[in-house]
Amino acid sequence: SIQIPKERLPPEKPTIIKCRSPEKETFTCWWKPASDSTNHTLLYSKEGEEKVYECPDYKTAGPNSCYFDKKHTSFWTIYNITVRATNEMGSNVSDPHYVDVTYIVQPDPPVNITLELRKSIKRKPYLVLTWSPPPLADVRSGWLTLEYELRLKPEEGEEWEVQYQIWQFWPILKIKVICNSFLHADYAYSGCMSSNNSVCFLDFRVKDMV
Amino acid sequence: SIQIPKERLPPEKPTIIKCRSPEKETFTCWWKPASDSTNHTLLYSKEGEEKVYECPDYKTAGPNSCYFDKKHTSFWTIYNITVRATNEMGSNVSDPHYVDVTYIVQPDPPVNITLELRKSIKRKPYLVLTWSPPPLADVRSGWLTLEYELRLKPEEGEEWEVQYQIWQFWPILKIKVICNSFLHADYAYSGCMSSNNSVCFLDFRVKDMV
Amino acid sequence: LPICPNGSVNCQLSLEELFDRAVKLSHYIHFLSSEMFNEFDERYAQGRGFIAKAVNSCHTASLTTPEDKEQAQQIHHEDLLNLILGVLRSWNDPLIHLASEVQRIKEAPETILWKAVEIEEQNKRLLEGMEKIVGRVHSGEVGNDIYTPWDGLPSLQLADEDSRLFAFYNLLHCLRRDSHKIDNYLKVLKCRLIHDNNC
Repeated sequence: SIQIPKERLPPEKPTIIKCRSPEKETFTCWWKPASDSTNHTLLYSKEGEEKVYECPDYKTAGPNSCYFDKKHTSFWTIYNITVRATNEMGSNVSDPHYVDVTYIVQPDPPVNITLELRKSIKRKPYLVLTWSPPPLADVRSGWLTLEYELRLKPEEGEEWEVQYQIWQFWPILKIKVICNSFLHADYAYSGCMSSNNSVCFLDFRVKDMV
Repeated sequence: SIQIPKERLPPEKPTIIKCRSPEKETFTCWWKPASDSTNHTLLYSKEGEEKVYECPDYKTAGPNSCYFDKKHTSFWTIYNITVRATNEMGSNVSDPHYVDVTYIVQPDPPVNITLELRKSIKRKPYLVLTWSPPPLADVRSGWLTLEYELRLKPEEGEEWEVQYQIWQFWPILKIKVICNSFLHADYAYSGCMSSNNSVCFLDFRVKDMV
Repeated sequence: LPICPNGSVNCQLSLEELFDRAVKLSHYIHFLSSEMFNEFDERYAQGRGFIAKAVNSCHTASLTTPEDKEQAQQIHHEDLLNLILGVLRSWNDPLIHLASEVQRIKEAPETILWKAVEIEEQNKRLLEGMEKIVGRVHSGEVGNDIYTPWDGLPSLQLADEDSRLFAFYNLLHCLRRDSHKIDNYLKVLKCRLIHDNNC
C-alpha cells in the first residue's frame, strides 16, 4: 500500500475547547490546535448577519486563543464561531461553537482571603473571614452581581460541604463556634473547630448571578 | 398698649407636610392647617403649563388633604403645589411644594403572609414564607415593580437584620433551619430556632424600585 | 440550556431573552442615574432652589411620551419602542460630555465620576439592544427619525459656579427622569408582549 507521508495530508479538524467571560464585558475563546497545521484562523458571525469577521486579537490571551475586547463583545447576540486549521495541503474547519456572552460568565476567584480567630465579649471564640471580590469584576456598580459560596472540608475529608451562599454582602463572615456544646451560626457555620482542633480548609466558589 | 384681638389678624402660613402615592396611579397631599384660618385652598400648576388648578377632591383622603385621582395624576412632570389659608382678615400662602409623583411612591405593605414549617426529602426542616403584593399595586402590567426585603429579629432583640432582598420573584422564600445542630440558610437565615425555640418575628419592608 | 441545539439554522436569542436583558439594563441605568442625582443634589444643590428652575427644561421635553399608566398601555407597542429609541439616542451626546465635564466639578467625588462613565457605556449598550428588539418587532426599517438635539455643553462650562452647577443639576434631573421613563416603558412592554399583561 502506498504510504502518503503524514505532512502531505490536510490538517485534522481543530476543536474549540471553551469560551469564557470573566466580567461580562469581554470574552476569550480557546481551541485545541490541529496537530499537523501551520496556522489557525478564528472566524465568527453574529446571529442574523451574513457578514463573517476574523478574530480581533490573537495575542492578549496567549496561544491558540482569541480575545474579544469590549468593542467586539455584544450582549445581544449569539456568536457562531469556527476555527480553521491550514497547511500546504489544505485546511479543515472546526464544528461551529455558539456563544451567548451572558451564559459564559465565570468570574475570577476572590482575593485577599483572611481568617482570624477572635473572642466575643462573652469570651466565646469565633472566626472572622474576609475576602475581596476578584479585581476584574466591577461589583461596586452592580453590573456584575456575585454570589460567594463558603465551602468547608475537614483536613482528612474529601467532600467539600457548601456552608453558606452570601449574596454580595460586603465580604465579611462571622462564624461563631462553641466547641463541643452548641454550634450556632450568626451567618454561617464552621464545623472545623471540633474537639481535636483539626485544621479547616476554606474554599471559595464564585458564581455570577446571571 | 392696644391689644388687637387674635382673630383680627390674617392667618399664619400653612405648611404642606407630605405627598404620597401608594400605587403610582394616584396621590395625596396633606398640610398642617394655619391655626387661625377659616378655610384652606390647595392650588397647583403643572410643569410646562401656565394654568393654575384647584384641588380636585378635598374629601376622599380626610381633613387637610387633597386627593388626586388617576385623571389628575401625571408622571415625570413637576407639580408646583401651594396651600392658601384664609380668614376674614386676609390670607396667607404656604411655600411652594414641588412634587414629581414618580418619586413619592410609597407602597402599602404586602398581605396574606404565611409561614409554614416543612420537611425536606432528607428530613431537614425548613420554613416556607409566602405573601402577596399590596392589593392596590398593579405589578402584573409592569407599571409598578416592587422589591421585597425580608428582615428578621430574635424575640428579645431590638435590631431588625435585613436578610435578603427579593426583586419581584413570585413571593416565596425557603429558609432551611436545622435545630440545635447546624443552622444553614438557603436563601436567608433564620436565627430564631435556637435551643429554646424562641419565636421569630418576620417583618417586611417594601420599597418601590424607583 | 444548550445554545443552538444541533446547530439549528436560525439560532438566535428569543425576544423574551432580549427583553429580559433590556429590562435588567434599563433598571440598572436608572438605579445609577438616581444615585448620581441624589449624590449631586446632596452635595451641591442644597438650599439653592434648583428644582424650581429645572421645571420644563429637559432637552427631551418636546417628545410626547405617555404620562400615566393608561397612556402607556394604550399606545401601540411599535410607537412606544420608537419613543424609547428616540429618548436613548437623544442621550448619547449629552452623556459623552457629562462623563468628561463632570471631572471638572470642584471635588467631584469618585462615586459621581465613575457613574457618569458607566451610564454612558451602558446607555450605548442598551441602545444596541433596543435596535435589535425593534428590528425583531418592526416589520419595516428601524425608524431613525425620533431624536432631540442637545445644546447644553456651553452651560456645563460656564464660569459662574452657580449657573454651572445648575446646568449639571438640570442634566442629572432630566437623566434620572428619562432613564425612569425608559425603564418603566420597557417593563410595561415586556409584560404586554412577552407575558400577555400577566407578569
